[in-house]
Amino acid sequence: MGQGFTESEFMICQCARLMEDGRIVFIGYGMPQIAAILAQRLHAPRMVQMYEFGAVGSLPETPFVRFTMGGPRNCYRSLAWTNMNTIFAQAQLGMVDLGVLGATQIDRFGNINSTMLGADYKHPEKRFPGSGGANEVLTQCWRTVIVIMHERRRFVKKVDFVTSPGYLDGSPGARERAGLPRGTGPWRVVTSKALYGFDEESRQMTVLGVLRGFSVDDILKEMEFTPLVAGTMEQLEPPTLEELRVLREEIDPTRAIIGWTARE
Amino acid sequence: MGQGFTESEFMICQCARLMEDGRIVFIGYGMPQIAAILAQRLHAPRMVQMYEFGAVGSLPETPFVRFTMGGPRNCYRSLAWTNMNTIFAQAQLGMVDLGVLGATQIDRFGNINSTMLGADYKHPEKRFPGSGGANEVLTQCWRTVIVIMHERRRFVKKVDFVTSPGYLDGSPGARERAGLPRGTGPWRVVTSKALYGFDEESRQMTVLGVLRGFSVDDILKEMEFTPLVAGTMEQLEPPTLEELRVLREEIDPTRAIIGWTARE
Amino acid sequence: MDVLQAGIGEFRVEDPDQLRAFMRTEKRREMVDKVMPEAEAVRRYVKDGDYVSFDFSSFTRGPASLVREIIRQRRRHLWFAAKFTLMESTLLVAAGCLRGIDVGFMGLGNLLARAVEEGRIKVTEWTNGTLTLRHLAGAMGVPFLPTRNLLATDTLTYSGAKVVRDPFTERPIALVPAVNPEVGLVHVHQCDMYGNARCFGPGVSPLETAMASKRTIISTEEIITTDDIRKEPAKTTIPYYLVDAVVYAPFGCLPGGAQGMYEMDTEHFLEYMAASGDEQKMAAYLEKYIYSVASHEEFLEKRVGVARLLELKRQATIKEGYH
Amino acid sequence: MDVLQAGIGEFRVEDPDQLRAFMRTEKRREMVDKVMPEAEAVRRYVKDGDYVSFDFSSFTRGPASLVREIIRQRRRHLWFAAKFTLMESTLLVAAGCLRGIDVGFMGLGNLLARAVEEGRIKVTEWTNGTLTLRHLAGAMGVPFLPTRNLLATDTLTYSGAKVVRDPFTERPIALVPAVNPEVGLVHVHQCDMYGNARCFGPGVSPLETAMASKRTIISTEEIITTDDIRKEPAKTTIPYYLVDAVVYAPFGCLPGGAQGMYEMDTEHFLEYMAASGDEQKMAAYLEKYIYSVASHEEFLEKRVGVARLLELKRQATIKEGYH
Repeated sequence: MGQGFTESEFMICQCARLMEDGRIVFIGYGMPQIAAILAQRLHAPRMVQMYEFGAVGSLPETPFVRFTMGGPRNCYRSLAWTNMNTIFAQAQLGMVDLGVLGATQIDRFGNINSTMLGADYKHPEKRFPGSGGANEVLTQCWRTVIVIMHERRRFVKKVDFVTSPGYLDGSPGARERAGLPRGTGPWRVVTSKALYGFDEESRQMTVLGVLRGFSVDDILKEMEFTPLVAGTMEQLEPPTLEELRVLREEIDPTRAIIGWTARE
Repeated sequence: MGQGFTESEFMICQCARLMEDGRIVFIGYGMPQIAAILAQRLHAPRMVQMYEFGAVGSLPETPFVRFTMGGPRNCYRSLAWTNMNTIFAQAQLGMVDLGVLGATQIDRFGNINSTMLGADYKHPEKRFPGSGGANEVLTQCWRTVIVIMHERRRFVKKVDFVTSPGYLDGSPGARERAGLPRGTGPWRVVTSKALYGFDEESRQMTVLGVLRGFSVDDILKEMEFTPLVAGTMEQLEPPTLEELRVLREEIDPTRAIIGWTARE
Repeated sequence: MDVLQAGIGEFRVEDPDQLRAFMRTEKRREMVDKVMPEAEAVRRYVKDGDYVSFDFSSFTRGPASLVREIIRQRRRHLWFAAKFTLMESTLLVAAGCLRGIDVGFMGLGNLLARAVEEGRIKVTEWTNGTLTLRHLAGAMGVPFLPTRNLLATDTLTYSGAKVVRDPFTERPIALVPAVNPEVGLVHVHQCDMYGNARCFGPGVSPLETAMASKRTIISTEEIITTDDIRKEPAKTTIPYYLVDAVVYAPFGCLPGGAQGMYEMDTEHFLEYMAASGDEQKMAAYLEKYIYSVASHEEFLEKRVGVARLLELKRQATIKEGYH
Repeated sequence: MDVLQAGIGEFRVEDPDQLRAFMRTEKRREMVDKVMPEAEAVRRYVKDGDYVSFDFSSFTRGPASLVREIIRQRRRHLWFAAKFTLMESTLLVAAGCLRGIDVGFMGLGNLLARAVEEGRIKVTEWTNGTLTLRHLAGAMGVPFLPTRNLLATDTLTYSGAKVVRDPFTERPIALVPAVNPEVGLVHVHQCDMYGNARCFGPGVSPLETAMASKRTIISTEEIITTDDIRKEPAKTTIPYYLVDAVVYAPFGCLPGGAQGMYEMDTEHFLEYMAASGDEQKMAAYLEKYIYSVASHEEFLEKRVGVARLLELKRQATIKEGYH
């Protein structure tokens, strides 16, 4: 890659940019943790991190250490330490503004799969770890950001398995009819090249912006289905120097998560 | 009263005598608290007191102070401090061996009323505080002791209101059919003159013993219904000198609960 | 999953999605200073007709000063969750604040009994445990929770519970509906200005009450720094975003006690109990302790006094575990 | 309250009354010394075919030494609750201990994935939240709890949940069945010889797991006096009567960490991850860290060593709040 940043760095920055200050944000394992620290350091110092392991309002220590979520460095200086049932109860009550998740597959209505690939559940071609807390997040948080690599096999017409609910079949009120909380659902999809939202009416995935240097066509050819394209396209800026400095110097100096660019 | 002890003292001692060592015992407000302290001091040092306010395994400070249940003197040196939902969950799980309760009315099948008197719920002749935790106790504890004054108006054919479930209509398996936990129900009734159990077959209240100096007839004339009478009657001993010493000197020296005898 | 029986007591079903919408727009996510006088907290957040719940008891860590302020502001038609009250129900009824009571344990005194007997106060029957479970349901954002309590009793008949056949075991089980009070009142030992609050010692349901309630008013013995909160996150009972108002109210539990800080005022309780059976005596009690003083501070100054406060603090000799 | 949909995943319905009967006769009320070697605890309380649950994570305060002992004793046909595992599921599958897994989050590695793909391991789909909720149901002694999670997904289809129409709101809601594991494994920071146990820091569900489980094995960093327990009852996470065995297991979470005491061993994790995709490498890993050592103590002695233990202790610089 000839860019001055890695795909991971861009995705983390995009994700962080979507985290508003003064919000309660459910943080999933891995990349979302890094994005949350970045957001807190740059523009969202009063964002409240919430973890399924029970930490609320933590101010994670850096450098970030891999594998830590319930550990002392990630839960440092929390406002409260509680447990999983309490956290998901508060999400169900409507207290969590934003959730951030990874996924293996996604379809045009934002349904996500993190369970298995193949036509037959009983004989999966490939098995993945399963929902984790993803189902809760996509069910309960007011908005959910999904972070996914930009690969054709991941943007599919129909996911092999609906692990966590998007807009289902896209019909009006489909989530509400099923008993899911009103006004929730996938909000943004962050990839290594693009940013998507979902159309208010048709619930279809919609390209909102493309990383500078790429065209919409570049994006579409890496997708199995054709999304809508927003009337006004946003140009997504590469990571800024300040974002990269915080990522590389403060958060992940060993590059365990963000990786190295081809130049380095 | 010409006896060397008060009715309250006898009832407290009777109640304490029913508390076995090494058991988990749910303690209701008031007289059961005193009985539990007495039992712990005399024969049940390893009995574990449990309170709906969340204290488990407390060793209450004496002298006993009225009105205290969730307060520091009653919750002193507990093994755990938790909350009401946790306590009643543990009772529902089957962890509580014995419960001790007061009541306003009781019928031959051990159904108890602590809600209201009168034929019409909408227009009660007399209103009482309601269940409190009594319904939970009589539903969930393996055995329940009911403490009640020995008065005709309290031992009624049919309670005006079933606040907490005894053996219902006395038919075999009535509690189980209703969904109540198997093998539970009222176990003993302690009064100022007698001790009752419940017949294994007919579920009818059964006189097990009478305070020395009283006859079965003395007991029966103070009851609206006629209970069964056990084949072998137990003679209930008055409070021993040791029981009275602990009650009067250690637990309730101001006699706020146990009162004064006519002699004193 | 057939409904086998349905209680006929009065209760309200909350739409879980309307509740969520309220929580989204009305519960502030920013950490803002919420400290305000009790008069302002009650004026802002307690309206006529509200459902009001409190934690935890009349004797211990109860929000007595907030209850007095509600009476002082003469709120009307409230519905009160009497999880375990020996004083609040009577005071609120005597002051004409209540339309109804969820029972629990509704003590104490003939005045309250007569109000129910004469139909001036409505009641719905529950139990301490199921009323607290309803708060847990409200806190979880689910419309009901199952329990084996209540079954086969008149308590259930006059409650709002439903008996269904459990689809897993095919046996009867009771479902109690969630309660989401308009206002939850919780007295705490310590909190910061944003509402991150600590209760010490055992209790009924401080967190469930704060989560279930649309508005939560905290009264506190001490206000501490957020830095201190962050040093011991395990001690946080209630996080700030559930809290709408923080009222600084030292000795706010009187005549009850706050564990480790001051003991209950037994003399006051005896005075209250002597008045609790009689309308006129109770009117005098309300006048003396509530209407004739403008605030909790004036209550402490004029009706308790420094000597008594010091004596009740002195009596709180058991500190162990309350920190 | 009609059943609108029923998941087809494998799960077991526990009879609440049989559970109660077990709790009555098998859970000792007396405070007796329960300290025993890990080998004895596992021999006594973990049987082939059992459902096993643990708390809380592979990285933090997980009962790793107990999991290794189960493998060492070559238990078979277990069903494992993978609330959040990144190591245990793989180790247990590689060692041939498991018949099935409740998923949760079932990490990590291709070896585990292949076992599922080839049908050698059964799975029932849940989520971290609903699997934990099932433990809460089990802890409450109710057959199910309601949730809005799972709805409208294939996860629900392959779970054991049922969708019903809520009789209060007439809207669809999911019911998840209680789980009552035969064995719960919980690692704690401190406990007394009877099993009164303290966990410091946040967690998943230590109390729910101990309450729901028929047998609870505690492994602990430190054994303390009951007198100390009684001085701070608010710190007791699990009371003794829920506990069947206490295993003294300092550094018992390794390669995970115990908050405030020692950090996780990242190098060991990387070694594990390198082995987690390959049967032969994993066999070597199991041999090295489990079969070739007789006990946790020998594991520490021969496979970790004093220098590494001291280094991991040194790294645990954050003590704040973990006491």
